[in-house]
Amino acid sequence: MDIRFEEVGYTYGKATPFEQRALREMSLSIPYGQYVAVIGHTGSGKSTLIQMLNGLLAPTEGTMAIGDFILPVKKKKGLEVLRQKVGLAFQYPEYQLFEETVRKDVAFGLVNMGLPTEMIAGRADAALRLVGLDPDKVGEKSPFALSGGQMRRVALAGVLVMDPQVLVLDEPTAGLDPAGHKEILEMVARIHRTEKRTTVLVTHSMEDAALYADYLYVLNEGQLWMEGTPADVFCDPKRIRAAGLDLPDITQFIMQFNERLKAEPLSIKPLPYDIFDSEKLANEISHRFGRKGGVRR
Amino acid sequence: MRGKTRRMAVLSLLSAIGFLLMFIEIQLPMFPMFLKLGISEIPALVGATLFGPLAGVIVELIKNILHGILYSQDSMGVGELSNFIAGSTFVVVSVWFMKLMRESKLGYWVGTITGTIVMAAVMGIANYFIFIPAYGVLLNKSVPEIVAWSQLANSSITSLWALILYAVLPFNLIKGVIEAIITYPIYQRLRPIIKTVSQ
Amino acid sequence: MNLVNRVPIGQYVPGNSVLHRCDPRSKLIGTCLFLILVFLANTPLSMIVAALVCFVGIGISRVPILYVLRGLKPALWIIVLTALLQLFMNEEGRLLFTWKFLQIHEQGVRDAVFVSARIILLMMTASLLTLTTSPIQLTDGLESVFSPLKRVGFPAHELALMMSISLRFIPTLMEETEKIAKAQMSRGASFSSGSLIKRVQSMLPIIVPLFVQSFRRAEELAFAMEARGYRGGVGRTKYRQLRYGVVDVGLGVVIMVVAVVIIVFRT
Amino acid sequence: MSGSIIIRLTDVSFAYEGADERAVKGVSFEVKQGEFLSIIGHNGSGKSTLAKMLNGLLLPVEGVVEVNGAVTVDEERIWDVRQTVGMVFQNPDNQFVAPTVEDDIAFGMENLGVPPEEMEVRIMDALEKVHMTAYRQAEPNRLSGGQKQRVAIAGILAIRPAVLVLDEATAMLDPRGRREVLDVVHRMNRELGMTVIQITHYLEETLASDRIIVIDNGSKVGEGMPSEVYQRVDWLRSLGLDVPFASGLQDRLQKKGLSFPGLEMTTEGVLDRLWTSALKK
Ligand SMILES: Nc1ncnc2c1ncn2[C@@H]1O[C@H](COP(=O)(O)OP(=O)(O)OP(=O)(O)O)[C@@H](O)[C@H]1O
Ligand SMILES: Nc1ncnc2c1ncn2[C@@H]1O[C@H](COP(=O)(O)OP(=O)(O)OP(=O)(O)O)[C@@H](O)[C@H]1O
Ligand SMILES: [Mg+2]
Ligand SMILES: [Mg+2]
Repeated sequence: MDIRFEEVGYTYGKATPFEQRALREMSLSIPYGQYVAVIGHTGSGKSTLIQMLNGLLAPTEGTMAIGDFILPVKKKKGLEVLRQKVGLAFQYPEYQLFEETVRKDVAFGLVNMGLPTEMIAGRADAALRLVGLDPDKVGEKSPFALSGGQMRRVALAGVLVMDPQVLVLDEPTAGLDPAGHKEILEMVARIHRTEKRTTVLVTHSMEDAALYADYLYVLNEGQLWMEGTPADVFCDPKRIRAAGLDLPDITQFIMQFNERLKAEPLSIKPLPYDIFDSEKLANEISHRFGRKGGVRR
Repeated sequence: MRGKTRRMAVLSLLSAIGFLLMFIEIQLPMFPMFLKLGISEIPALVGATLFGPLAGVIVELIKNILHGILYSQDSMGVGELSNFIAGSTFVVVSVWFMKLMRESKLGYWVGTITGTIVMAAVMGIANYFIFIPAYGVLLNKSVPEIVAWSQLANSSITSLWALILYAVLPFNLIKGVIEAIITYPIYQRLRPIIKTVSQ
Repeated sequence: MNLVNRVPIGQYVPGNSVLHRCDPRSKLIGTCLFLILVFLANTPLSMIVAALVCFVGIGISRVPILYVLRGLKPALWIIVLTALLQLFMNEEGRLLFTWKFLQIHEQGVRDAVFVSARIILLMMTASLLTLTTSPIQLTDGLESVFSPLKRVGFPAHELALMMSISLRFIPTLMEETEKIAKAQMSRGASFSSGSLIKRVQSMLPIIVPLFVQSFRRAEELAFAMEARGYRGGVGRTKYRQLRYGVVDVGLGVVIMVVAVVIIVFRT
Repeated sequence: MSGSIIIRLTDVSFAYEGADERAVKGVSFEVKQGEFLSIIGHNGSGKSTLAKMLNGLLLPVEGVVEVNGAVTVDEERIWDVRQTVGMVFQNPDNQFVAPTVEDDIAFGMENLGVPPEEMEVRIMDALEKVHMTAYRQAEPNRLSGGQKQRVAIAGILAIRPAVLVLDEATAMLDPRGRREVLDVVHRMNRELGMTVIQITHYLEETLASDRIIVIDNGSKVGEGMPSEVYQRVDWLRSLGLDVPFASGLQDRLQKKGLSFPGLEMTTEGVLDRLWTSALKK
């Protein structure tokens, strides 16, 4: 399931007075198994882009390939299969819960696939476990009786249950407290590692993008503005800021550190820019400043 | 106080949903063009279940006034007026019976069927006294002339009451029953949720 | 943000014409009176006078005529049907045309033309009201027109406020509906196949969340309203003040003249 | 005037109907005029419930909330209380009452019976303060989240409250919108001396506050200046919270044996410390 965009563009309300070009000339390719993050300011086209990934929107210009699927398609027939393979979780996915019980809601996608009943229950429970919920405890509850964080998990389980090869998440942590935020992203990372699928994360948090993704796409005004590994992307603060974004705190720190080092030299090496984990950073620093490694003047 | 503001907010949003649902009406094949079926009575039904019959009437009223305000020329208010009369009667009677029968499933059917019958009767009366005479004035025709026309289509129509009996009543009965049927699954599903709101 | 959102609901065309500047109350009452007059007009002359007034109205409103005509589309069939009825069912006057059992008489043609003209005129007038008056103004106008009834317990303020809240939330709910529909489609839902019952059932995944969300919104909205001191209509002032002006007097005079003409020439 | 106590909570508790547990349990604190106070706590810890008691939207089942000397349970004074304590909520869509920006800002003043001519002036004034003058006639669905929240703030400013409560007002915004809103709020605090009580999950947003209150499971479990509160890293993490970047880094460095007396809230501060320690050697 490699993903390739060739000169893809999307215009809302084409040929109406309300025409709005949301994406233009976008060429990219995401190899299977990669964890990518899409970042960009409000209205830069992130949501538009990810809706194209499962055929909710068909490109109005250019073509794209997702595995064997070529879009735009002539007939709508194949789209259901594409949507099984590309699981898409929108922002605040808990707002789409509707079934009487958690189990039923999680199973909704499977029912739509026409799977036999025996298989459905097992897979729904497995998906619940995957998101860290106990199916025996919450399975028969109404989804509306759960806490916000639990609802979010149920909704994510409803996407994971289809066993998608590409998992697309639009700001999955919006509104959660720091612990919940971390838990969800760690969970996604764990699923990515164990299931070896493609993961696409849309986020406003530079920290999360840098920490979790292998590769970043930066959108600006509907265009692909930058791409590359987090270290590549974030070593160009000017360009990032021009897109209305900022550097992760950790990168800002490293930059200031290295500038300080230039201004007030110590006999230590500058910090590398590819650190996005605080623990690693602390290690590097303590190496340089610690008693044993020690700073010599 | 708190209760009143909340009630207003809930009814406003229900009216907005009702307004939107007016746009997904289904045209039944083989029926006259004005027999449209829809589920736009659901918000009023929900409102009435939550806060009593008058709330249902308010939702119907707002929904129709908004439709009239935004799309006045569609029917110059006639469509809205008849939708309001029909919808309110249906909702008020249905919910009254549902409450009487303690919101059981049977209560739903007894309620909506009675609601349909009463609604059809009220619409018959409204047509007799308002809509058909008004249509006559619009066409520059007297009521007997309209009756005479209708007689050509169906020879048993010999008076205005007969016209209503043969045309208006069956019409509304069919519409009411079908709407009760298609509304059922949705209303049943919303009921547990309504309970959590009414607390 | 999405498409539905960008396409305005309703037909209001913003502008600054004389008609736009009229007080919504006089437009509401004026339109009603005018509609009644057109109903009553039953001679060609009075119809022509009414039509003239209507067309002058459209002219000075500066609303593109296309918008006015577009408003006629939904009722096209009613006009055609009524015209045909008149055409074939009338047996007065000279026989003009026969084919099989169909006969057209002179009076039928006359009536068909007359009645079609009347319907079109009615619709255009009604259109003109919504084309030149924003929904907010109309709500304010309605509140003001019905506020004398407050004394007998009619909740004019509450209804007007609820209407304005509904109005404000319609685009939001449309957007939300689209979002929910997309989310469910991502889970393999399809919305357009099978019998009527099946089709309605397939709407459950959209309608249930829509209601659940609306209840949440209402809850928060009520808190937000009370946090800003909302306590019903008593002691409340209004930001939008309605004032009659010269334009409104003019409108009144025009309606009066039309009324006199139509009533005098009525047969 | 600055420094006098404007809000006082004494042993305040709240229980939702039908809930087994109290959402707020015996919370007491005072808020001084002109203060910038932040409240943090995990999801469901009772922050919003607490906030709604500050202006009498919810009334305590036990304890007393006093605003400017008036208790919120006093029905006679409740409207004074609401005028004193303005509140902005999380979802920018659900607090926009009217169909346009100006009507929405007018809503609060209409409720207070402000004369229309006066409203005109106050609307312009409020719009200027939140930098939204160009959007006076705009409809809400044409505004971004950040713009809607600024309109919500303008609607509060127009009723001239002494206290502004923000219940996760930035939670649904992107970084830019968040910054826009925070800039406005801090300016109100600095220039007009408005008291601000802010609830947030973005801990970086609390760094510039005078005081932070930590809520856990309905109880107040901590209180202090940012530099005091964010010293207790492990404790905060155990409450489902975290600490801002600089504090977290210092904590890790300390655990690796680098000595760090006190706590620096900014990266510059951390660098200073590092350099001083290196130069001392
Ligand atoms: N349904 C729609 N109709 C018309 N224009 C739209 C629609 N949806 C989005 N747009 C416009 O397309 C552009 C891209 O929007 P998109 O939602 O993809 O941005 P985004 O990067 O996801 O923003 P956010 O961070 O706010 O979610 C914006 O200018 C937006 O206003
Ligand atoms: N209307 C309500 N009815 C019953 N229980 C409620 C209601 N609102 C909140 N609660 C419960 O009260 C507790 C506190 O909720 P509250 O909304 O005050 O938390 P919060 O700290 O604001 O959380 P968040 O960070 O998610 O906004 C939670 O356990 C919640 O489930
Ligand atoms: Mg988006
Ligand atoms: Mg909260």
